[in-house]
Amino acid sequence: MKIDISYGSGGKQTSNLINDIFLKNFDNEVLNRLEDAAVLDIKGRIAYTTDSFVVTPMFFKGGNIGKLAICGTVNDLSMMGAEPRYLTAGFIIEAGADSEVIEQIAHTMKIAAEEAGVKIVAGDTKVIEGNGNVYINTSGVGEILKEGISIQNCREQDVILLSGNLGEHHAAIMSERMGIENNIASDCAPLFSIVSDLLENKINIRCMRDVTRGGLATVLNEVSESSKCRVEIEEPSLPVSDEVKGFCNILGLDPLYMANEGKMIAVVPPEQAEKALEIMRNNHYGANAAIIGRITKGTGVSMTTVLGGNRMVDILYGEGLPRIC
Amino acid sequence: MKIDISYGSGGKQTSNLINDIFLKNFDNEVLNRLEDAAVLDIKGRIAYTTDSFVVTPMFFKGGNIGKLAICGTVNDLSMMGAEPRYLTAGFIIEAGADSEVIEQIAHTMKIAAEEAGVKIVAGDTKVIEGNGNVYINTSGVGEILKEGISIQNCREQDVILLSGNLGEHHAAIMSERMGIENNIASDCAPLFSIVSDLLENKINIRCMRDVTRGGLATVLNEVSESSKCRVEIEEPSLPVSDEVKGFCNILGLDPLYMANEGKMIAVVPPEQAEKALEIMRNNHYGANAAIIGRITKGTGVSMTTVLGGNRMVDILYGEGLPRIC
Amino acid sequence: MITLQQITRELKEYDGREIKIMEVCGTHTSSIFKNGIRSLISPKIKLISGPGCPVCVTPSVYVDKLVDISLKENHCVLTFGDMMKVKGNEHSLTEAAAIGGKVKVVYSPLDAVKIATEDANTQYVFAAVGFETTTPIYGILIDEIIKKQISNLKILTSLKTITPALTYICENEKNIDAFIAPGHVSVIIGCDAYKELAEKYHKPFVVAGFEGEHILAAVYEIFLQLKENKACMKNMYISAVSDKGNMQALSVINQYFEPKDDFWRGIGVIEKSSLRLKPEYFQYDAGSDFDEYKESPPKGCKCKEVILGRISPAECPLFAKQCTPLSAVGPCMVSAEGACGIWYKNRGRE
Amino acid sequence: MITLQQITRELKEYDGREIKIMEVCGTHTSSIFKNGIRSLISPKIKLISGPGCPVCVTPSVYVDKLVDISLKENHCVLTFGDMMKVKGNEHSLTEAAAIGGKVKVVYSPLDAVKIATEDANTQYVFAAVGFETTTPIYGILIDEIIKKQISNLKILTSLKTITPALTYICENEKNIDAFIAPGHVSVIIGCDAYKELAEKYHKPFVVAGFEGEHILAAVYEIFLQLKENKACMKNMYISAVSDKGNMQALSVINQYFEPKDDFWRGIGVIEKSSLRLKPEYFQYDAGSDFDEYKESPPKGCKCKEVILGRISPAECPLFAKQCTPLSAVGPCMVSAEGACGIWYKNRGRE
Amino acid sequence: MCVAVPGKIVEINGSTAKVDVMNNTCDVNIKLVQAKIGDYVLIHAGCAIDVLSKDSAEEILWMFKELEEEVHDNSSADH
Amino acid sequence: MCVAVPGKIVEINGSTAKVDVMNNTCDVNIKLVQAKIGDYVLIHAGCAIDVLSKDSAEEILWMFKELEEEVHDNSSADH
Ligand code: SF4
Ligand code: SF4
Ligand SMILES: [Mg+2]
Ligand SMILES: [Mg+2]
Ligand SMILES: [Mg+2]
Ligand SMILES: [Mg+2]
Ligand SMILES: [Mg+2]
Ligand SMILES: [Mg+2]
Ligand SMILES: [Mg+2]
Ligand SMILES: [Mg+2]
Ligand SMILES: [Mg+2]
Ligand SMILES: [Mg+2]
Repeated sequence: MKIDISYGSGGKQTSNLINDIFLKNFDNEVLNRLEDAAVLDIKGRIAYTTDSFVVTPMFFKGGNIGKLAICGTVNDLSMMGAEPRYLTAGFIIEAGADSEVIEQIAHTMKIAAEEAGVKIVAGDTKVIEGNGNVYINTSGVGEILKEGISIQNCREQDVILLSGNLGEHHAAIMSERMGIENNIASDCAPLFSIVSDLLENKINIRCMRDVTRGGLATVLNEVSESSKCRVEIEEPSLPVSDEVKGFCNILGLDPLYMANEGKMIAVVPPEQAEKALEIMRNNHYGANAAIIGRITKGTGVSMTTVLGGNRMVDILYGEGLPRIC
Repeated sequence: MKIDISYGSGGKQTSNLINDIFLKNFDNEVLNRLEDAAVLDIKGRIAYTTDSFVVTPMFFKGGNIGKLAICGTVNDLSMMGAEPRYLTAGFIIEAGADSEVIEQIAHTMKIAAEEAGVKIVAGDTKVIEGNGNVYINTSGVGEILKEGISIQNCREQDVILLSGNLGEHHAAIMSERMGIENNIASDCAPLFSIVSDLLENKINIRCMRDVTRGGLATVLNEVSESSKCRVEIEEPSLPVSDEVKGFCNILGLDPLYMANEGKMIAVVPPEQAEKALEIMRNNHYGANAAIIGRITKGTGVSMTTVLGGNRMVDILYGEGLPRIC
Repeated sequence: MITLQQITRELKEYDGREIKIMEVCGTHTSSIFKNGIRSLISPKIKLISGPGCPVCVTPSVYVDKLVDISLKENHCVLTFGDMMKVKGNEHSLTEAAAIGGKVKVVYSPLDAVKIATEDANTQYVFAAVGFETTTPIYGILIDEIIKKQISNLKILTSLKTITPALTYICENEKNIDAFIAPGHVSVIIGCDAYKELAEKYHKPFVVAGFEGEHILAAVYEIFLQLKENKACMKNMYISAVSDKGNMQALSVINQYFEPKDDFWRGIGVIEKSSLRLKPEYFQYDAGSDFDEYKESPPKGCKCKEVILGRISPAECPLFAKQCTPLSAVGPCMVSAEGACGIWYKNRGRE
Repeated sequence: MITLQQITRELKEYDGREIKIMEVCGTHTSSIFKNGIRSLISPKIKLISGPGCPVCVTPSVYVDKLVDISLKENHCVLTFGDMMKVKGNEHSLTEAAAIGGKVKVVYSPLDAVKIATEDANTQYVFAAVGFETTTPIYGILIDEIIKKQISNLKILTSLKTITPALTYICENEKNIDAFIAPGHVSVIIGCDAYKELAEKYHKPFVVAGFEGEHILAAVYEIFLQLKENKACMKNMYISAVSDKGNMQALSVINQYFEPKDDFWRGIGVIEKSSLRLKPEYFQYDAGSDFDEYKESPPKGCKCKEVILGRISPAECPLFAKQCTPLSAVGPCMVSAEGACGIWYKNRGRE
Repeated sequence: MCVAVPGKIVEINGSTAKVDVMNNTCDVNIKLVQAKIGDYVLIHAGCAIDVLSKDSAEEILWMFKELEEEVHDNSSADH
Repeated sequence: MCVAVPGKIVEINGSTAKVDVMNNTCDVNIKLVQAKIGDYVLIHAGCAIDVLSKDSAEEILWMFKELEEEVHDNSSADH
């Protein structure tokens, strides 16, 4: 069934859409009450974030826009040392979208939310004119398990860990768009279990950040800028699969600027680096984790290349290729 | 300056947009840290909600999409008896939008947030292809001041109050679209001060709801359904300005189904109805408040008409006219 | 002077033989519902909604054609909001828009001139539906198209006239006792139009305005006439309706349009019951001549019986079961002025 | 066998007279940056980025024309991603898209065939930029257009050839000591093309691949030749580059294209330095003949000096001040292969 | 579908008039009527289709008077 | 802009071939080359522009050998 503009009127059709798809999938006692706002059972300090998701195509190897919308927000909460608890979901649906497609997205969200241990407690649906695209905003709140984790916190000598291979989400999306066949799947995943493993093992995490839009280069430049330090990384230590390398060669892409949706960096004190690496590697989502560099005095991000040369790694300018997350 | 697709890349242009417009206007120490998630200072039980805003035109008499995005979410929190505290803002911008327009929207949001006493502590910006429209999602958290206010709570004999004139937001938007000249301004406003006045005066509020998309008819049907009761209203007591009546006559609209953005209903015990009415009327945003009906046994919403007849007031089917909030 | 209270008391207390009054105009149907008129009168006085909702009687092939046009490359359909939800044999215009059709809702046919002038690359087609009230406005539109030499704007007509439909009902439906004649159609055609009918078929015809008071007064007038076994045309909308109608508007109609047989959804073909552009203006017509009306009425739908006042909507076995506003079986359930839809929205009233 | 370590040690320790080596090809420029080659060699060995970034040398009127086309009703420009950000005199294609222009990024010129076939109502224009590497592919595209009788697809060409540009530099810029010849252009034109130049101007010409090792080896080869005062053409990309080039590709070029004088942004007109469709194929051309190149170089921009190796980007007074990738004054700052942009992204390296 | 609303002409420019409906002003085509500033017209789909001779309140009074008379006539006929 | 990447032909259908680049398969036009299944070709903008005669590792070894010889020649010339 095609969604037309009347599904956004706020009347009977809107409420049918909400009942048949969203309540059915997101089913929980808070959401089901359909109040103006959800009432939450939460303790301690709270982390709070939002992201919108506008990916094309909406379905790809390894996930869909719904999985992204859950993992993206769950991961932003996790990066602040918080346990993700509750999400909201706002759908902006272009007329012409298939209700079956929306149902599939909602079902994926249900499963992803279950894995991540979060409940979707409030939602909203709007229909706009267009070509059947679906845009999703999620916001999330979590309980902070450890205070003081912050992008402003990195200190000289700290070590930077990356939880796994670069570029897989970006490559999966671009493969669909460009009609290139491969087995690259989006790495889209909830990262809280890695965070919780690190915290349980008393790793004194300075800062964490998930590596999304803008890629590792952007995240490291943010670290450098916020912590007022230089970030030095080693190109040979960057984990990238051969398949992604081949893919990048075809399109002239650089894994440093490619989006992931299930990767994070963690900055830790040097004496805990090896232990943190082991913990990451023992986690299902951190199997290919690596130590990729360290914090020094100065500004900017520099990289020792495979040939032993040295260059700067700046942030992304303009837009290399159409958006992928 | 026109926003093009590269402003959504996550690179330098995205961060310039965020710095120059959003951080400048929303400026607060939590947001400015630019962490993956904000860390909140909040106590007690929490109310949590979200809404997306897709109104055309984006600017209208009495406000713009930015003011709606703040008031809408602040009001949903208020309706649960919560004091609104923190918001997130997710912008989905169609390529072709003017940065000056976005700046103006952000500036309005700043002012509305100040009036409502909330801080925007997390945000997100995406750029999609399109014709320069801007879509905004906000989510909000608030501290619950009084527990147990719920749409499921209404009891027989309870009295229904409406905080003011119907249809003004809807009429303002449609006037712009249809080129009809009048002085009707959107009623878009934050309603927490009314709620707080009622609570401070110990009104034992059963349920509140802001009257938005779908209009009063939809809200009352929701009350009927959630509280398993009949809602009976009196047409002569419904406050509608003459100017809005004239406007409705021209386009064949019915104020019962028209959206407001600064009106609410409150259901209160019969013995407190007059007092509650007085409190509402003493509030700047409740000057035209009225007692419009009561809760009885049964189902559905019925209305005594001006002529003394009786009819049912069903929810909206399909979409009368293009969307306005 | 009699008071509203007196009228309603008398109408409410009536307990004689069942009286069936047909309000022909959809806007009356809507006003009766909104004012709760039925609750103010005796159940023995039945108000029946006649074929005066243009949306209800427009054949589905007409909607099909609009849908096709909307889906054609560089074409756009202009329409009143009311037509958006009506199903053709496959889609409504709302659904057409969802699958990529171009459809724009306008307030006035004359808005089309500006829209078409501003976008010369799109072929616009105005969905010209309505009764005599609206037809002269389409005449003015054609006038403008000619004067301004607009080459990318045509109309697709489904324009009904009310007297042939009334004659048809008077001939075929003996169970209707009286008629509330349409107010705004009468502004154009004048109330003399009903004099002959009233006489020939010996039925009261009361021309009424649209306020609740107008309708109650008209019902009461009919009530009085029937009591006396009178059958007069009575104009109770004298502020707007004259004997001869709006001559200026009628001459615009006569300039551009001529009567043709036409198909009424739910009823069938009625002789000379529509207005079509005259042959000399065919270049402004987007193909309004339909060879055949593939109208098998939806299975189980009793629209015809409802429109002709033989049954009330609630007596249709599909009503509020398979047939609801969101899954309408017949057009009477989907239009804002359709009897079944209005009945549905009023369900649950004790 | 010599090792990479030996090569880099020697290149790093060099402290003789300043050597200026021009890498002509933008892809080399990019690889030099990505591999950090400059950090591996002595500052006395200067690597200078020549005019081999097609984006940098494409005249702004060409971009203007693309922008105009994208904004025309029912027109769409197809382009490689690289061209999106380059400014014309007013807008870039990215900006054109933001104000309603239709622009589509494709991976291969041959994708255009499918796109145009699927949407017959849009006139597509492919932004055919590039050097000899890409020109034969446009030849194949024209071939397909003819065979499949595609009427809604044309190309707008700005196709440069490398030897006239090299001759121009050898004639006019005495300060360049040697050249790294482009790898993939040479695949098509063959390395014999540089023998004559090497001899005539007594400069080493080394054909190199694109790995870091390729480039270091080429620099070392040049270093050795200069040390011995030799000036040979040396092909160090033997896996791909032959003496005569790809004869099949060259014959496709000759079938559809012919040499013309052309304007190089930052340099000026160079004789016979471009390929245009032959007159018999003009129907597939979207208007590539520009009468005049209104190219006043942006005020203060030293692009010409940079491209010709007279100064390094950092010596331009606007560099990293008024001129940054987001507010580029010259095209060399905006292209991914432009010297100024690459210099900018590498700023802050000690 | 034949919804119409009364409004007062406040300005005339050729065949278009500005009409006021309870403080809402809209442009209305007046080719179908002979109307002057100050007239009340009936507006349907952007066109004035009639010049009104009474206002609504007046008309309703008139109706009730008429009905009174009829009732009176009838009841006297009864006797 | 003249970025090109080597890949191995795994399938040929007329003038189009499926080419494998480190487990990424894409369609490539092969009108500009004489290539058969198993050949390594250089792909630029969706077209094979060359059949490669060596692989990259081999070529790099060859370069270093060549340079060794030249250095040797030069130094012997020095003496
Ligand atoms: S209820 Fe539905 S099926 Fe029955 S007559 Fe009415 S429209 Fe037809
Ligand atoms: S830095 Fe900018 S202004 Fe200076 S030469 Fe380079 S592109 Fe031109
Ligand atoms: Mg609400
Ligand atoms: Mg976030
Ligand atoms: Mg995020
Ligand atoms: Mg909502
Ligand atoms: Mg993040
Ligand atoms: Mg909400
Ligand atoms: Mg809301
Ligand atoms: Mg974000
Ligand atoms: Mg009159
Ligand atoms: Mg070869």
